[in-house]
Amino acid sequence: MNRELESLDAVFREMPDLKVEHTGPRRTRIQVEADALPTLLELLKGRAGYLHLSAISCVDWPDTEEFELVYHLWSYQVSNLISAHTRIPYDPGRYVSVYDLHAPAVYFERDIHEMFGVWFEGCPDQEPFILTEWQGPPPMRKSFDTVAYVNDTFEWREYQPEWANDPSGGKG
Amino acid sequence: MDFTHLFVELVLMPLIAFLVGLVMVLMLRKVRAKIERRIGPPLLQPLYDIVKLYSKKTQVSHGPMHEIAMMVALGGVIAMEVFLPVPGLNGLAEKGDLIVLIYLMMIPSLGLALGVGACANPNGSIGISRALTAMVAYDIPLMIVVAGVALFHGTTSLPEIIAAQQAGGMSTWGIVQTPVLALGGLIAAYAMLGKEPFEIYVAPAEIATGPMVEMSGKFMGTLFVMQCFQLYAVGVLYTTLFLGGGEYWISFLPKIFAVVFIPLAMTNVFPRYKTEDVLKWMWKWAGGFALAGLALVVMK
Amino acid sequence: MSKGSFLRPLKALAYLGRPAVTLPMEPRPAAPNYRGFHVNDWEACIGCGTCAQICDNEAIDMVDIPELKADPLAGIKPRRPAIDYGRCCWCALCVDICPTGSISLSREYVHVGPDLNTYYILPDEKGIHGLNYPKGWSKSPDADLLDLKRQTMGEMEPQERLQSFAEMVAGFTPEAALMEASRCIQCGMCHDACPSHMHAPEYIRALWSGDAEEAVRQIYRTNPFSEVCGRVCTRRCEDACSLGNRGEPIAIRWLKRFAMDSLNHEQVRRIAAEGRELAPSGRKVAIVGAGPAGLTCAYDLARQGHAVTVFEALPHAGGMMRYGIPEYRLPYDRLDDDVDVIASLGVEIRYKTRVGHDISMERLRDQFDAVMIAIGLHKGRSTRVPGTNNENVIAAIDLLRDVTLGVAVDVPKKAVVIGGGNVAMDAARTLARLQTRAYGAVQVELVALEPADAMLADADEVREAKEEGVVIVNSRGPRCCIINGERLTGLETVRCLSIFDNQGRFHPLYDHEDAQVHEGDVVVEAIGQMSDFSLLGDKLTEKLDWNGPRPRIDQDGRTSEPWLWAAGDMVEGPDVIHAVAAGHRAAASIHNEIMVREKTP
Amino acid sequence: MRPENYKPVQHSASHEYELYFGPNHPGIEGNYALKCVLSGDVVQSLRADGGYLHRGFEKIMEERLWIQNVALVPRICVPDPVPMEETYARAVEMLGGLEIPKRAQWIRALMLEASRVCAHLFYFGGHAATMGMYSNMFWGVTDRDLILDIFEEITGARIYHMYITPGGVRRDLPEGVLDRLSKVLDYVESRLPEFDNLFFDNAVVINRATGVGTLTTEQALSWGVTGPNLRACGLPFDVRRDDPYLIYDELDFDIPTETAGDAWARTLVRREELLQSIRILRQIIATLPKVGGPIRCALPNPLAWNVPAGSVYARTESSKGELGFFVVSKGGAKPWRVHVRGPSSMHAVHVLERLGPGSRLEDVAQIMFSLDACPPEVDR
Amino acid sequence: MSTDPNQAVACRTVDAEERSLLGRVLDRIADHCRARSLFVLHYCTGCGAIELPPTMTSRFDLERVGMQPMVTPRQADILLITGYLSVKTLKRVVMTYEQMQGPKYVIGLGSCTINGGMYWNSYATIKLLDRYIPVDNYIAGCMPRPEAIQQVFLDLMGRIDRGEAQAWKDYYRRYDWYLGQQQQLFGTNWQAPTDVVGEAIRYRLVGEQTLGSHTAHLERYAPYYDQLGIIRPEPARMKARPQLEVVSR
Repeated sequence: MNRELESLDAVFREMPDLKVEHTGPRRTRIQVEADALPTLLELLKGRAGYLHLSAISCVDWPDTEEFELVYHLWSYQVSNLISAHTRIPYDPGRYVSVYDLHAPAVYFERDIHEMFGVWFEGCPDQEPFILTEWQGPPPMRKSFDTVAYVNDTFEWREYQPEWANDPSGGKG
Repeated sequence: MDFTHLFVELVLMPLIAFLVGLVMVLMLRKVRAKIERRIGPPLLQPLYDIVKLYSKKTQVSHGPMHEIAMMVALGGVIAMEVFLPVPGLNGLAEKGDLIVLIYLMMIPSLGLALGVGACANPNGSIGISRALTAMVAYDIPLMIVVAGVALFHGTTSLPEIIAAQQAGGMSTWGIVQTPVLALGGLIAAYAMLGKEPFEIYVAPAEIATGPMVEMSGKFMGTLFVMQCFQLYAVGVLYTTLFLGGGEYWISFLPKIFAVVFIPLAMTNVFPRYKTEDVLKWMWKWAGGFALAGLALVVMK
Repeated sequence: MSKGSFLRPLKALAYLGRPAVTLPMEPRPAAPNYRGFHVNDWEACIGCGTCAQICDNEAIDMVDIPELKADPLAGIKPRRPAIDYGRCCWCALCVDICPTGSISLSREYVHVGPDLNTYYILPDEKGIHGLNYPKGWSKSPDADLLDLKRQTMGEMEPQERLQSFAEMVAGFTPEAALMEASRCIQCGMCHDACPSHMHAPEYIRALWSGDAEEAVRQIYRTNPFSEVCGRVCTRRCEDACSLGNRGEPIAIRWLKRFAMDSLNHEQVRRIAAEGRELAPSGRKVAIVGAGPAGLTCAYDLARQGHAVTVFEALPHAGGMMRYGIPEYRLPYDRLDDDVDVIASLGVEIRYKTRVGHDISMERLRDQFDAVMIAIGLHKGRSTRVPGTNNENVIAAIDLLRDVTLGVAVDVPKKAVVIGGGNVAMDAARTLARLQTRAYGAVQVELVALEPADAMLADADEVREAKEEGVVIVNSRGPRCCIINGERLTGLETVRCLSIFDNQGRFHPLYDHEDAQVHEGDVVVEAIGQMSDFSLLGDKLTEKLDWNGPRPRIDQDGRTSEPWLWAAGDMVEGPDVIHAVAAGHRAAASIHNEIMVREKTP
Repeated sequence: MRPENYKPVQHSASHEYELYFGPNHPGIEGNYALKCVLSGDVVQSLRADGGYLHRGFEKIMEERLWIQNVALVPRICVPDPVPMEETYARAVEMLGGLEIPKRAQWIRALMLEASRVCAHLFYFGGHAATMGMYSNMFWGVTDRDLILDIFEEITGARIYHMYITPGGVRRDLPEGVLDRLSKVLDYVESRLPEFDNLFFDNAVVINRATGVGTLTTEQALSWGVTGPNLRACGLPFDVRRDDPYLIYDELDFDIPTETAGDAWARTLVRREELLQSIRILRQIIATLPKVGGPIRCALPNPLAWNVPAGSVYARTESSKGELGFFVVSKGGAKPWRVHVRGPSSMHAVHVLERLGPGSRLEDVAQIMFSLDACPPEVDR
Repeated sequence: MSTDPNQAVACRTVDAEERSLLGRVLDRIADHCRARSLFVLHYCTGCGAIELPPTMTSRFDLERVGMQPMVTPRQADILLITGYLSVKTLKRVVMTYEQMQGPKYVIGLGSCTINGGMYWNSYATIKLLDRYIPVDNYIAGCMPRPEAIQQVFLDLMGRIDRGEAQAWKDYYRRYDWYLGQQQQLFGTNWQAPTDVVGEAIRYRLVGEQTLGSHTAHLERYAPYYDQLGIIRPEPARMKARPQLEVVSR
């Protein structure tokens, strides 16, 4: 395990701006600048066998008007999961696709585009998938208030149960 | 034979066919239920289904062709029944023969094809093209089997074939005299019933039940009725050709049920083949047995 | 790879001869902890609404049931949960969080039909269809969602406590306070039970979210004596707390103290001044007595812009809070902070001014738009058994006052205290401290009429008193003081068989055979206090309507004289938080009255 | 439609035609759609269309308390809900630094493996049904029901257990349930030869399923295939062994693989996994009575529970593949963000769209079922 | 031409009260058979579908009361809404429902169909099923277990046998109202392929709300106003959909 993590450290040495943190068994968190992320993924894939892109997650941070993109990569070789965190600003809300490195990225990028409205340059498929019949804004953004939307769009059932006439049912 | 007698037979024979067919449908479902380890439908279930379907209050129709074709198909199966002799009732069996019967048997499929074509549902179209392919698959072995039987008995008249088989008790039955031919015929009959593994046209998981996809209400009811007739027809035909036909109902009915029971039971343990596998399999095995049987007959 | 077989599948045909596995049509009985429809024991349910809060889907509504009786002091609200089966997801979080364990799920699971009104039910113990199905998922002690244990708090050891009058409890650490605050389920029972209706759920929630300032703001909405009430409140809230049904109630009092301790005095002053009326109204109000009722009233009126003058006979403000409560329970500087906050709003306090002596009531009536008296209960009652006229038989309240005033007290080597209430405990424990200081040993005996399980004093007080070496003798009534010559040598008591008669009146029965002597140089009587109404003067005393020993007041605290209000212990009996509540009521009434009345020339 | 209004649809002259698979189609698992372009019987292109089961889980989870989400998560994947509960709970535990009692860990492993047995039994039925063999489905579903009975006994519910919560489990095991589970396992094992006769040794089944939807090892790796589908391509990767959680490193089990990578290999892998799960369950049954202690760790009042800020990615091996929960807390009473990486999200969209072209119409349903693609976890 | 559409149009079915004795007997027989032969549409719209395989298969075998799954809406009698419905699915459900042949029955499974259930605050699912299609029966549960589902079927069978389950007629008689509810979600240009008003006229199921201001949005129904002698109202003004911030993609 240690020897394998050393090969990982070699990767990290090549990219001095990384903030690396081992957060638990087989978990590593990396904070990386947006422009350095593709290089990092490439290095990880080439040097340490991070072949499996487990997921790409997007987090909305309205305070700083940023999206945080998190790339979860698993190495079958090192048995370690790296979560690479990077942030991109709301405006313009664009980022590069990593489809050429990891084919599964297309699904996650499509999903993030649909749910957050981030555009991925070079992603071959960003058509709506789930929300084909949705007119509103990307719903996963914090600015979209689902409860308000629901109350505005739908009605609630108004029950007239029998017990409403005599709630105590003689128990009072 | 006077005309009134014939008329009574013409009414009675389809009616019997229908009633026996209902019981066969019940058997089909009960056998299936048994193998699937459950209880299965109540006794009158096939009837309930048909009455319900005919009493639907709204009916969707896809144009005149849809309706006419379904009547043609139903007419085809009913006509088939009056050419199949049963104990005490010969109907038109003496007028027509095996060749007529074989042609009549194609009418339902063709009628269905017309009707489904009118629905313009792609699943239906694929289904019906598969159904016609299946027909090609089983018709050729069937033709060979029929030819073999005709050659063996030297006649195409069904009453005569029956008479020949009943001449010497069980030993003169087709299945004893021409066992290879009978085996080929059984496989063809199996395929004719359209049961797995040869059921390729009603494939829910593939083409959403194929030809039936647009059939509702009375059309669906018609299909249910046709199924009764079809089960009965296959049973009677095979019994007639190989099991000595019918002398008394008491011995005839078990025979036709036994014939139908074999595919109805076996279907539950097989999935369906692909279309081309059905063709290959039928031609290879059913066709092979039929040809071998024919050869044996010819050699005799 | 195997090509498979055509024959082996045919073995399955054997099932034609095997029985079916189908179950009968009737619904099976469900598993013992099945999550079916709700049942609710109406007797146990307290209407706290926690189930409605935890519900994922807002499926639970609390329905008011007018026929049920509200009992805020016991923490019972007259409402019961109704469940919407158009929302419920049968997660049973409501069961696992229910503070009383009244709600549970039955093993009934079939409810069908097109009438949607039947899908909204008010469950009782019989279940949705009244079929009395057995209970399914119900409360399990090993998986309670509520945290039923209180956070512990630092406290001095008894020996250390006896050395001085220093405050004995340490207050919560921030971590403990956060954990304690997080235990709250926000049911609001405490709010209803509190005489002053303090916003306890709100300030606890504020503490939980780390906002002590907001907590203090919520506290000051209803109580200017937060430092005091954070330490010595009788805490009706904790008696009503829903968590107390099966566990330890939230330490609401200590959380209040924690909130006050987290802020410095300047911040508190600023918060107290928020929203005060800056333009003077031109009305003047006189308040007699700088105790909790008087000062609360002064605080409210001052915030509304009135000029308030408080007359206090003693040298310091606080009344019974200062002169009745020993310092180890309530440090004087804390009380001073509270008083200072009130004074900072412009309240003038005239110390050592005894009304009726230095200034008459009539003068007050003429000079002010309204007058309120809140003079408290500063006279000790006596048992009046033989020998109590001895000079070494003293009232507890006098003892406590003298200790506070710094008057030199002759510390007895052995003392007997009569009484089973908190004042008796205070007296006994004060004596214990004095004895420790003077002689290094505690010899205090406390004689209570009540049996051990029915003591009037708080259980904590009793426990702490025992820890400090006070000997508590239960179920004994005093018969006489034993006087040897002029010298008091002890108290003779008899066993008390019962305290109240059938009608619930005070009428103790004694077993005179069973007598016992308690040796003591001093006997301290702590059986109750009364007010000294001499300040009213004869004419006013004559004019007022009386309710027994107390002036009759209406619900706003107004006496039969339209210019005079009365509040606090003197009309309601001893309790700080009641006095605060009464002060608020009187202030509101005074404000309404004087704002419509012409200004006094 | 009335006959007189009927107008036949005019198709342009082309050998290609479009066929919709779903959303209402028996060849579709769940509520999902595939738009196929066919030429003859051969699929030219295949496009997945999801969202029919979209409930906006990730959004509404942000609206609910940490504990309330316990009720929400199992609903993400209907056929195999336990891994959802487990992964969410573990993510919250990792965020909050909670130590789960040993007994709870064993109970959770028991639930997970029993759920895997359920899911695989269901899978055999589903796979057979796509080929028109329903007996197997009836058998599989019926035998699965016996395990659901055990679930009901343990958790009080058949499908949505809502049993695993952050910190442990909600109730201890009822008396005698391990014996009953053991009997059910005996029964399931005794049923396997029957399944073998009917299904796994059936010449027609093997004929239908071999060579269908074949994935090469390289494709599987680069397309992000996980779980049994990956193991059917010869890669012995299993989160339970390579990234162990709970007490899986104390258990003894094998990771079955096949090399063919087709639908049949995927089914065979699952058959073997079923046996392995039973083996694991037997170990758990043997060990659990010896593991005492509480069933959950002390938790704050759920109504006022602030989970410390941070982010974690928790993974579980579900019956369908790698399940991931990325949970972000801002230190509040509700999650700030929960991202669910359903194992099927890869299989049902990405992989299916690539396996489709070139396959036969009759195999489309089979490919989807053999990938065990579960639409609800795609749509979320 | 009479203005009462139910008198004017040739018909195949007549309401029970108008029928002859023979007709009533036939109706009774038909209802008897209908109640004993129910085909359930094989359509899983939500979670509850996971309990249907057990319900239909060997352990709880529903074929013993004459039920079986059917693949296409044309043949099915029962449309089971197995829980929540996303708006996207609702569209397909309405289409499916309109394709089914009357008498047809809808059963709402579980909380979600009644008042939004678990997903009450989800932007993606509908809350009240009976706003969009008429519902014959409900069942409480989330999800209901197989035995409970059996009971809802038995309950429905009883109702059919007694001739009570007539909700499907309501869809024709109040089509305008249902369409209006659908339009609120799908927009005013929404229309399913089925000519519901035409069918209503054909089967003498025209009610006061068959045509109205919502059907007025759709040109295909324009001729029917004349045919029924009703003045075509102004198209209904729909409640403005919440103004959503439109984000460029």
